[in-house]
Amino acid sequence: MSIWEKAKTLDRRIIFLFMFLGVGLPLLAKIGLPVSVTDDVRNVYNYIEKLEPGDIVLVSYDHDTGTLPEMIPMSDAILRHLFKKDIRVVGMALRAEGNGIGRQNIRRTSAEFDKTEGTDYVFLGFRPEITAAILGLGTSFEKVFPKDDRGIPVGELPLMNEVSNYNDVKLVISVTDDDTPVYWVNYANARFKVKVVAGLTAVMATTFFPFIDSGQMVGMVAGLKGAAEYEKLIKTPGRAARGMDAQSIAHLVMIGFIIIGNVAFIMRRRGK
Amino acid sequence: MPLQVFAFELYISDQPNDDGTRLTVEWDPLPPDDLRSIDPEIYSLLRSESPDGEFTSIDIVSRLDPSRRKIDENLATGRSYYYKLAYSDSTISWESNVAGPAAPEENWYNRSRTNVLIGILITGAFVGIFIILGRKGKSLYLRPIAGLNAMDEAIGRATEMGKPILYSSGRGKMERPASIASMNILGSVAEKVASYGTPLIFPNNDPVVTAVAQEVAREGYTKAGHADLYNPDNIYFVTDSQFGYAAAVDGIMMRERPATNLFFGTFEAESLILAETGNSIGAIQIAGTDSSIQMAFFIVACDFVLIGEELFAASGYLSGDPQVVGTLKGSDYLKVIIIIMILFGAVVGLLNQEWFVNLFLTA
Amino acid sequence: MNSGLICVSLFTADGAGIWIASILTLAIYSFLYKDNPIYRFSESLLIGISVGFLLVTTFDTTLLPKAFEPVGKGLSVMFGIGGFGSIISFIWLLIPVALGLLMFARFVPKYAWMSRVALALYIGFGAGASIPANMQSYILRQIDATIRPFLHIDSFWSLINAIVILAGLISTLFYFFFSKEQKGAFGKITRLGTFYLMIFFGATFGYTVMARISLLIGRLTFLLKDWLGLIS
Amino acid sequence: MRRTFPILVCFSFGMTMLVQFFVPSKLSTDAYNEITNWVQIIYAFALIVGVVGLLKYHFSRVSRRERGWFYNLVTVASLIVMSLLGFIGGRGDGGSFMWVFNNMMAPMQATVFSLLAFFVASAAYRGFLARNLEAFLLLFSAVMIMFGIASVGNAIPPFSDIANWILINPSMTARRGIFIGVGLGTIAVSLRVILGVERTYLGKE
Repeated sequence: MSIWEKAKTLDRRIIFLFMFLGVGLPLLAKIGLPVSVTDDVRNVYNYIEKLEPGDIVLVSYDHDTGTLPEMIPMSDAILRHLFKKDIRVVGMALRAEGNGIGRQNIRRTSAEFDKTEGTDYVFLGFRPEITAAILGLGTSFEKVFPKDDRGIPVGELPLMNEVSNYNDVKLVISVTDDDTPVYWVNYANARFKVKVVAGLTAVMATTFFPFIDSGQMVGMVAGLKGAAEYEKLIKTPGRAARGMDAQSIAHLVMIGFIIIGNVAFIMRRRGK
Repeated sequence: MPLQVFAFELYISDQPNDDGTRLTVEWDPLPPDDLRSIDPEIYSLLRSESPDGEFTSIDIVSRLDPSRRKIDENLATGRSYYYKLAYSDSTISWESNVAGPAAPEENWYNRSRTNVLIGILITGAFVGIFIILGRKGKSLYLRPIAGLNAMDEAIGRATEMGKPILYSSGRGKMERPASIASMNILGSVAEKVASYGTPLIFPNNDPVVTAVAQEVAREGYTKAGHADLYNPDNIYFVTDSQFGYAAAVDGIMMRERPATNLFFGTFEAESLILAETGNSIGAIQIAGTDSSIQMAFFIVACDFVLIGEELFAASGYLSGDPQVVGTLKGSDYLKVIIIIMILFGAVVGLLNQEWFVNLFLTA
Repeated sequence: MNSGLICVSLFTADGAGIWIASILTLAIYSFLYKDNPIYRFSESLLIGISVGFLLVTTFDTTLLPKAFEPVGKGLSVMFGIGGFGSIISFIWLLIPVALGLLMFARFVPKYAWMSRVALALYIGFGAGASIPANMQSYILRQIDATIRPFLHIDSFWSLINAIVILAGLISTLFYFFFSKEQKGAFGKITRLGTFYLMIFFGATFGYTVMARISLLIGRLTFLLKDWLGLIS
Repeated sequence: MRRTFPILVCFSFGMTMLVQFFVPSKLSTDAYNEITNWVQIIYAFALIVGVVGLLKYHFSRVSRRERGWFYNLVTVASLIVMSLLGFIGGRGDGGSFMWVFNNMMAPMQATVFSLLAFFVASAAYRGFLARNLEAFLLLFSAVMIMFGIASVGNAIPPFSDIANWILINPSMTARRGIFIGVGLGTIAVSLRVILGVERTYLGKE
């Protein structure tokens, strides 16, 4: 039996093995395939890069656990950038599930930079009623969030003494899997002129192009690819870069097998 | 700060086509002349049940809202309501004229769905006429469908090899027409299988499907004169968990080694898990589904696939029931009508006749 | 951070959970090599657990609040206050429960046909609801979406695209004709239809691959990171 | 009677749902809610019937000591344990019912789902052979999309542009054709069922 005949009845477990390695190895060892950075992501990076140490940024976790794998690499990358630049972070959530996600996310990344809760960052917790909460923050953070996530009155938190409304915040970042950034743009940006950035799932990206064109949003980071771009900009490749590597390699493995299959098919035909 | 009332009108109207619980509030472009210097971002919309009564805030209105309208819900049918718009800050307290009264009305026909009604009447007429023609015994030509032609061969092969046939209707609940179509196919398959004495295994993902499938299969066996061969234990509810079901059917394939796999119904992501495992055991596989995405996976992994409407036509092909075959002819005429509509629509569209395109607009 | 091979303790509720989840994950993957007792065990386990899960949630979210509680309340009202009206409303409550109970008639061959009443209701409901829904979203909306672009033809390319779409839709519809032989000129059109269908099937397959690989990335990340601690 | 009455029930509920779609009044929405409620209740009872059947099936295999009876026992035991955990301990967060869900059921389901990553590869290897023009188009559009949308090719404009063009033009229009066909087929089946022409689902007399 010729090698081309063998290819016809190739044991599919060989394909499985290659797929397994194609996904597993890039996760274990950094490969760092080239990632091209889009303008939308670069604008976000540049804006944060221009902020001064000590400036305050509001990060809102507006997504559920279902989209966690796509969102977390993104929040990680952006938070690392903020903490590295000694920018102070106020965290909150507009979704119940976002509360637990945000709390863990901020505590974990802040620990990498030895930040202290209360002075370098706070996590305020979850508020329902998106519109009311976003508008309320324009008047008073304390009215919307009298206590932080741990139950400590915000008056006792040094950081929160410097934040009374959007005027004290340089940027709002909404990490979300739906159209919550539309509310941030329509209420926080339009009324209180605070800058807005969206961290999005890949499928939501197209919804927000008009807002970027109109200048209502600084930029956006979309999907695993956007997170990988951000990781490249802050020069700390992490989970997203690995995930993208794994995606690309797995695709190449598949395309490789399709080519082998077709070459074998053509050779078999010629042999006849 | 003094309260100032300015001439700014709100327009209240009954929300059409509803159960009488909604009113529509519309307004002129914001800001009103007198607030031009401030140009507020946000106004509040207030409602009351009497013009002088207490108004309560029901919603906020953004200057930027391009629709310039809000729909107020959960109102009482027939009761009168009044509305006004308000804005206040440290320098000014502004209110619009009171608008109203307006009362939500209950409707008995949804006008926005007239095109759906006409579509159904036309479809119903064609289907009905051809059912009647079919009853009169008018025989019709049907083009061959490879997947259905292969059915006999696939069943025969299992018989020769002395192996069972595996049937699956996927994830579809019984109320889905695709599941009903699947049950019709099952009926014909059961009848054939019974006459050959080949076992038919059908693990289910839905308990109602189980109930129906057992009836259908028993009927098929009885028709073939082999009621004794029918084994209800072979048609059973496994679990409604999507991937629990996929894992179970995979396991059944590995252990029972069916020679033929038939996948007819609504499938989701499990389609390829089943079809690839089926392929690895060398089974002949015929599939048909109403899910356009899963058709792609079946096309790649199965031997024969009924594409789209072919699934719904299958019972006519297999049973030969002239009434069902008749409706297939009716459906062909409907396709002609749709094609004419599309061609005509393209031409009048180029001539910018939006009214024609809007005939097909659905809410 | 612990960089050793195994960083999760087996002796906490969370740690034990990660261990069990990891072992079960590997058990399922063993199927890729071949069917084996470990896979079969986890498969049986998954079936049992998932049916138990379904049973409990259906009881809590449907049977209790929609059947048992209303009937219980109806009973107490009827015996407490009485009156003709409460008897009527109680009977009304009983109808769906009675229909549900008819399903059990299957176990008694003589009365098995009665369960068909419930099935007929169920199927009639689905058939009736699907007719307008399909007319609306599968037929009218698709026609609308096909011809609307012709209102906004502003360039040569938009015309080409609109024609590509038009030709595709018409030829695919012709492909579905049942009462005409696919021969001659008609056969050429239906063949064009199959070309379009193949492009769609290929594109759908290709587009889904990314999401499927993400699932594997998710599971492997769980194994390598949460369980083995190999990725920091 | 045994056959006519169910057909009558099917017809009347089918017509009610059909008419209901066009009538927005309160009576109509109430009827809609009531019927969907009934359907859910019937489903719940059917589920119990299904579970009884399932237990019967597994028990009979265990008691007859059929090949692999141990696995039937595993299914029955885990079903009973899971139900007890839920009925006694409740479905609250932090309870053992949810613990089993989070650490056993959810990961196993996710893993079975992820088998697809392997199966798309093996199916593609076997199925994407350029045997004829149709098969070539299938192969071509799959590879273009895979390469141009999701992986390295996304950064190379001609690939991503071609991929996007395929997605929103020829691919989408074929899908529309399928939709219209499925729509017509669905409506025809539904009408046949409501009118009692198609009555296989009722089984025998």
